[in-house]
Amino acid sequence: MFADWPLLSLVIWTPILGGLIVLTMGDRMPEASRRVGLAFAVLTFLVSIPLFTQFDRGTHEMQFVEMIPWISTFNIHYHLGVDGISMPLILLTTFTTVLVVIAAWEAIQYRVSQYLAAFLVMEGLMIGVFSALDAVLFYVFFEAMLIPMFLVIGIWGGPNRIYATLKFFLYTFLGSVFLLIGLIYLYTQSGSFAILDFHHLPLGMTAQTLIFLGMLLAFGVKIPMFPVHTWLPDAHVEAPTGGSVILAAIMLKIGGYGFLRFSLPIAPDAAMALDWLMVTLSLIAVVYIGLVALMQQDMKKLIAYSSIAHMGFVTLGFFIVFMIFNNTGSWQGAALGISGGMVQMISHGLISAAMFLCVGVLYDRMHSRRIADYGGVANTMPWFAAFFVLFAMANTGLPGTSGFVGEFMVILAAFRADFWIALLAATTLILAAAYTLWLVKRVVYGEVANDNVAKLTDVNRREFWVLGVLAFAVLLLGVWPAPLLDVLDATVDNLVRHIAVSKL
Amino acid sequence: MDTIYLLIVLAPLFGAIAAGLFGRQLGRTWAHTATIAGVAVSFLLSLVVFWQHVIGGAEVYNETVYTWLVSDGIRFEVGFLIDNLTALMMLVVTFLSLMVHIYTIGYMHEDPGYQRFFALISLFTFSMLMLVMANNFMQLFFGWEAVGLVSYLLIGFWFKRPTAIYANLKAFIVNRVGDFAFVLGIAAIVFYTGSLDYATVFGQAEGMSHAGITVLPGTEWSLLTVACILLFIGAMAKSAQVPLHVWLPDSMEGPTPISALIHAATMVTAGIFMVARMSPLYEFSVTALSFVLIIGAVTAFFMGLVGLVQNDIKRVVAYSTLSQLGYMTVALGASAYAAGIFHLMTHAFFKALLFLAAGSVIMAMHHEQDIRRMGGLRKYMPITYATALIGSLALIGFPGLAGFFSKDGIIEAVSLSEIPGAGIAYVLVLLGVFVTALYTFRMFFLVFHGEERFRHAAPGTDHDHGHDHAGHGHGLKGDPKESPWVVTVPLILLAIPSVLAGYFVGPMLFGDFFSGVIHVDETRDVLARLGEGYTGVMGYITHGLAMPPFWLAMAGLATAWYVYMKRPELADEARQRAPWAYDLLTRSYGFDRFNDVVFARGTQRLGQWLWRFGDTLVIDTTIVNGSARAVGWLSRQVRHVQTGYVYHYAFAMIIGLLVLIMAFAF
Amino acid sequence: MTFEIPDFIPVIPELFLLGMGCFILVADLFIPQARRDITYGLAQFSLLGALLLTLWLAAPEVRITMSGTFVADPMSDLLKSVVLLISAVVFLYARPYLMSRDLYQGEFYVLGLFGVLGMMVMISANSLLTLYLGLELLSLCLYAMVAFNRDSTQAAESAMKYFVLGSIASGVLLYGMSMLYGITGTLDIAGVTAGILTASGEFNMALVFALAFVVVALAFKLGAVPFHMWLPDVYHGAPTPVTLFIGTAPKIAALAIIMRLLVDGLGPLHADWQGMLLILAVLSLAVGNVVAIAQTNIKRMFAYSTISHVGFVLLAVMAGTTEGNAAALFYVIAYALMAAGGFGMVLYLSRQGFEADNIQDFRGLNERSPWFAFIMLLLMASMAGLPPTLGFYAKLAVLQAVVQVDFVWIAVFAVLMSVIGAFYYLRIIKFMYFDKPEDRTELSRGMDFNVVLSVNGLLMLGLGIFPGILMSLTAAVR
Amino acid sequence: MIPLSHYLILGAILFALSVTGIFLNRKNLILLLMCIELMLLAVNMNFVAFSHYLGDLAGQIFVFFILTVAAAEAAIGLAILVLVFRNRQTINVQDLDEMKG
Repeated sequence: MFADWPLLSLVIWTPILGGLIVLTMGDRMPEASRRVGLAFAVLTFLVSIPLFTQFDRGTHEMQFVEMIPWISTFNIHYHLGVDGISMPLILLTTFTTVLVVIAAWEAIQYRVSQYLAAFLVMEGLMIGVFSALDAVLFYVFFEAMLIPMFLVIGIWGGPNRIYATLKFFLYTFLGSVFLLIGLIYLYTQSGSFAILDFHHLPLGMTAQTLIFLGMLLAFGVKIPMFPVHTWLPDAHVEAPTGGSVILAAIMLKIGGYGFLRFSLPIAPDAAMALDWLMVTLSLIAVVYIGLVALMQQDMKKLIAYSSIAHMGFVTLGFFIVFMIFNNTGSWQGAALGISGGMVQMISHGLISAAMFLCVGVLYDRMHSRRIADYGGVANTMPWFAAFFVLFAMANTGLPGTSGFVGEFMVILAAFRADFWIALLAATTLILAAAYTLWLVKRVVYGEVANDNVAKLTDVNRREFWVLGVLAFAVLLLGVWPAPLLDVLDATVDNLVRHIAVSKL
Repeated sequence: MDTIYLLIVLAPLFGAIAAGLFGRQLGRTWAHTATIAGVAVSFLLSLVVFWQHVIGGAEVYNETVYTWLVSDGIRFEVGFLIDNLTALMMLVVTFLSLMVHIYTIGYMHEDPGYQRFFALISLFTFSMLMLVMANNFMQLFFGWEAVGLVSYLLIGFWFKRPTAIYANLKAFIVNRVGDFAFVLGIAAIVFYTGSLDYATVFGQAEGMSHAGITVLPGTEWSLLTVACILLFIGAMAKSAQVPLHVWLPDSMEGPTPISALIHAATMVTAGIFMVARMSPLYEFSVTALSFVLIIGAVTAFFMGLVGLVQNDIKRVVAYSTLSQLGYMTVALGASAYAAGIFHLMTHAFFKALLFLAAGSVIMAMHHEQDIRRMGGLRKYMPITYATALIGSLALIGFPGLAGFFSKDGIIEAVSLSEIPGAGIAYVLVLLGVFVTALYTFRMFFLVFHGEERFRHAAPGTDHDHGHDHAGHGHGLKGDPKESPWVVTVPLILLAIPSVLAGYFVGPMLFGDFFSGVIHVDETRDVLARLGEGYTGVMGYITHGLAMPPFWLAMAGLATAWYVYMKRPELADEARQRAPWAYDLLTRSYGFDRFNDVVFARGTQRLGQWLWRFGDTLVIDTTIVNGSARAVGWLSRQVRHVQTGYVYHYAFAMIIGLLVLIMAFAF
Repeated sequence: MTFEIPDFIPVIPELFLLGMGCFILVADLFIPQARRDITYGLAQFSLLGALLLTLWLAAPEVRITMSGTFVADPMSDLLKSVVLLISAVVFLYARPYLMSRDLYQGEFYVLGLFGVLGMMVMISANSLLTLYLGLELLSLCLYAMVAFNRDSTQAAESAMKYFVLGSIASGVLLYGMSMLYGITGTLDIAGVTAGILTASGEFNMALVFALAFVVVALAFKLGAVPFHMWLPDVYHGAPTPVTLFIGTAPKIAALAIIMRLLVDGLGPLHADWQGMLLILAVLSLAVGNVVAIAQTNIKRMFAYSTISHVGFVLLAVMAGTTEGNAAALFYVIAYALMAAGGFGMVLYLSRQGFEADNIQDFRGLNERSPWFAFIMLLLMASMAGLPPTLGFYAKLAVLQAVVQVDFVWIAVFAVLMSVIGAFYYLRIIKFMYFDKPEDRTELSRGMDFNVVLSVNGLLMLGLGIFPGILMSLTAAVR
Repeated sequence: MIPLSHYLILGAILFALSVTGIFLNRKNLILLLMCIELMLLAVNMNFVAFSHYLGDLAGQIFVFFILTVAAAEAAIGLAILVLVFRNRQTINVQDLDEMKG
């Protein structure tokens, strides 16, 4: 029944429209704004469900394609479509936004309508990023989404929010302009801004290398990779809970998505030549950032660093493929790495969202993110503690939770490339356990640390459901990842076949 | 058949979910009823399975029940492999779990986390069953980690106690070190075979042993050896072998029932089980076996020594567990897998018995755990006393009791083994026998015999461990009482197999119990050679009486009696004579301190340095903020060019004009 | 010798404006101060009338008249329309400010109208002479307008600077023209082109000399580094409505003469002026963006921002391709719209006795007026070149043109500089949204003002979502 | 007959003089205005010379326009000068530095 609906346009524009409606409601009726905002978030989620159910798992071709001429001067089209890589990310976006809107119910009291509008608009833009098949359209969504996030951190953020949000904005902006140059160059070569045309465009090695590096800057900042990661801890620490959730759950994924949609298929030879760089940076993210995370005093900062480390796994999975080929002479295992990276992205979206929401629950009560201010929370908030431990365990990659799936696949793939890479990657088992569980120990366990902790009340019904739904999702993906893999399969296989062919 | 297996696995899980999520609604009684019912179902069905396979000789069951995911041609599945080894493990696990469940009703009677506790031990049962019933590495790893999780949660069960939450973090991280290697081992196997399935992997073991991998530049090692050693490192953490044993003594911070179930009888033996299960792989790598053997022997002897100086009743038993796990490992290394598994089984019974007896004593002592403040409990707690005696005798290998058969089998097997390291291992396990008897009966005498020291106030020192919520440091008021029936019945039920389990020695060690399950290369099949002289149980006992282990055990027992009952001052004297030795042992060779200084604090320092120097100073301050500041500085400098004087402006224009002319006209 | 009556039809808008200017000049003398609205109305009528006439007379073919000194073509139609429209918007924005400061006088409108006339002549210049006359007409009007507030020392100072430097630029332009005339023997732009082609090789050095002079003068009019120095001081010192006027329409006219004289007239010398423009563009991008960061006066900041935008325009022109020229036109129109909105916001915040010319004055605007904070947000995003606003497509078009001629590294430099530039636009957003207001005076500027300013801001978004309209227009005229 | 180059050199010298005058003079605004006039005259010299040697009248017509514009320019320049003096009681070029940076 949805076959001829412009589903993608609906998913993009419904929340944006909702955001504008909420925005016009102003500050006079915050409760109504919340309800309308939630209604639109839920509606968007519902609209996005057919994308999953109607998705044809057997093909790597783009689906739900829409194409209208947009800027004829430059041969730019309003061209949308999804494949197995982008569709799950869209669902993750619509799902997370619902939770964010609910989580803001009591926590946000200042300028409610603007807050909700920012998130709804951002939702539409992020979905646009995932579904755009025209490079300019992609870039427009990619950049436009910075503005609402900039405002979210700047208006509803913590004390050092201005530094953090400017840093966030300029860092990402700096990265993305190089992407823009790369895209324009590709346009001058191909005469079209269609991403799929770029995939089949023959390019020389120098051009590929430069384009790859440009895109690396854009997506590497976004994802973020060492050494361009330092905006993330600051942004996370200062952002309001919802901002952190969206940032960690979805915005970072855009970097990973960009690698799959742009870097790998457009510049496969450069990616192959520079895979040492990517793998090294990924491993640094895993080990170095893991160690740094260990020493954080601030809960959000710790989770932010943990996000970077987990994203290191994603990039490792994506770029290990060439080393696998070099080592074994076959592409066997490449799809495992890429799929593993994708699963890790989805899983991290859920887990990091949950972790930030947990910190938000605490912050709303204590107005502190310092680990030292807590201790023995389990005594006063048993349900919260249960959720927190569950998500912490998921963060450490425990089998049965979603965190395990991707990590396991990537490690298996990495071993095909090199023993030492696999070894360094696997240190995440130890490091993630160390920093996450040490956090749990200091925050959740122990005697009640002070009077403030003693006064804490357990999660209320709304928080319970938000965390409960996430917990369910984390466990579901952990024990039943097959549907996700089914969706990915054809697309990832095609990607591997594509990058196996040199463009020179 | 599927249904039975599924039910065995899932029944405890349902119990756990019921007690865990709806514990408050169900209340205490229903919570423990639900979980016990779940485990009881598992146990009964395990009995059926055991009957079918072991007695009825049913075909090996190896089926996939659920495809978790398929990626890149590799199938990640959940499936069951049911053969004699599995059936045995299932029976041991469910039986012990059932006993502990029942026992817990009494032990945790007053605890506010009652339902949570039941939920967790049921969850543990589920995880352990998943582990032993796995037919593939994925599921094995799932169970492996899941038992680790439950262990973590249970060690930290009393999460208010700083020592407990320290211990559980330590346990999890040390286990993660093992899992780290374990996962790499799995990756190595998948690398070569492209499959996670046991049968497929075992089929390619030989080919894999010829495949090489370059780990260090210039050296090529057998891929199989690397994989086996990596897997064994995982087992070292789980089964607490030196140097990854450090978590186990600390894990005694958890409630006693789980010390019995998880940290003595089942989870810690997962490593032993795993190696036995992987025997078709290990048999192709003498290097790996040698490694296993030496690690095991070192653990068996040196951890036993540490047990001599412990004063906490649970820690004594814990070090004994370490030592016994060492014995099992030695058996594996000597290719006597069956002996290892046999010892695993007998040890599970008598060690669980000892732990539960210790728990019974602790309850009677109102959560006092220092054996120096016990004594003379024999007359107050007859059932506990009797069962503990059986357990202790079984532990030291008293002829006729379970431990005798299994331990003797191991020692004999090692004596026959010819792989590198077997000689030193033999010496170590022999000496270990003496040590085992010494520390076991030191504890036994101090607890049940002699002066009733529990009536005095606390000595005041050495009080690090064993204080619960219940009063500590006070003398006991009134006489200690025997524990209720929910405690004593499991003790009695465990005492029975502790005596009788040894009589399966014939089929298990020398018969065909494990045929088709455990593969041993003919040249190394020590048990087969041992079996040539086997004439039956009585012959085995008589033979054992003539062998050194028996005499060493007796010597240990006698020494314990002499030193701790007859001449108590001797112990102090020995301590004063060799303070360094005492010191070394009480610090358990300084492993903890080393780990603390080098790994824990070293990592923290490194992390701090990377953060402060790398992230904050170099990247953030210098590069990021530095470039922002540089632009700002530049901006402030360049704006001074705009002096405000119109002649400067004109001058700039003229210069610009001249530059353009110069640059392009000439 | 016969006397031919030239074809006046293409010149009708100019003639209309000229007539109306003269009429208002006289009529205003008889209008009392209280009825000054009549002058304002007449001025608006003249602009809109001229706009309608331009649109009505617009035709796709090239019409040359007045003995070959005047040309009307699609480009001139488009640019004149935009100039007239923007001037009308400027007059509208200016009114409340002028009214509250005793500056609400006929001279402002008369000078403004003659300035617009000058721009139209520049846009339609087909001879060095008309070009010069248009330029001077505009410049003289602007000098006077800068000094319009007679009691302001800053205004007098900046008028003086503007005048002196502007005159030098005129002199330099004339010197260049005289050499062109000497080499080619004609004042007609097409003739100049033909002359260069025949004279090439012979007078190469002299041509480059002449070219350098011409480029310098044109660069001065646009405000490219190092000929930009008048710009911050004039923007700063002039009354805000005049700054608004200087900052918008004249840039379009300046680009128009660049198109006429440099691109068309001196097209054969492209290889030479490409290098010159490249240097100027790079310097403008660097200096404009970097120095803007240190500014606290928003008018000065806009001045430096203008310089950086000029850098982009010059980059596009430098490409020398059709795409580049279209991109330059697109950029300059987009810029004029953005600048109109930006200064409009400054005027929106100003009131009697209070110049909102400090960046800090935007503090907490989101609390005072969420709607206009949003409008300013759009304007700033557009200036910074963030999608989905108009400014992004302007930059996109320019970068595309630059990359197409293989100046990839220049494009990289340009975007790097715009990242620096983004910082000071963001700072304004920061003041509006993240800070609390100190001044909570009621903000209201009348319906017409609010509506036009809103439309101006929303145009950033509207043209950002549908940039194709404007883009195909500019592409069609080049 | 005086060759064209002499006129051109004279024009160039005049132009250079005027430019030099503009940025060397730091005292008097009036001098500045005079320099500007001189600059225009230098250009006129060029135009007239070219016109004569090319035998084309357009150059001389241009000169007339330049002269007219120069007059207008002088008027406006002096008016601004008056304004400056009225506001500051000085016509010192060096004092015009209120706005900078």
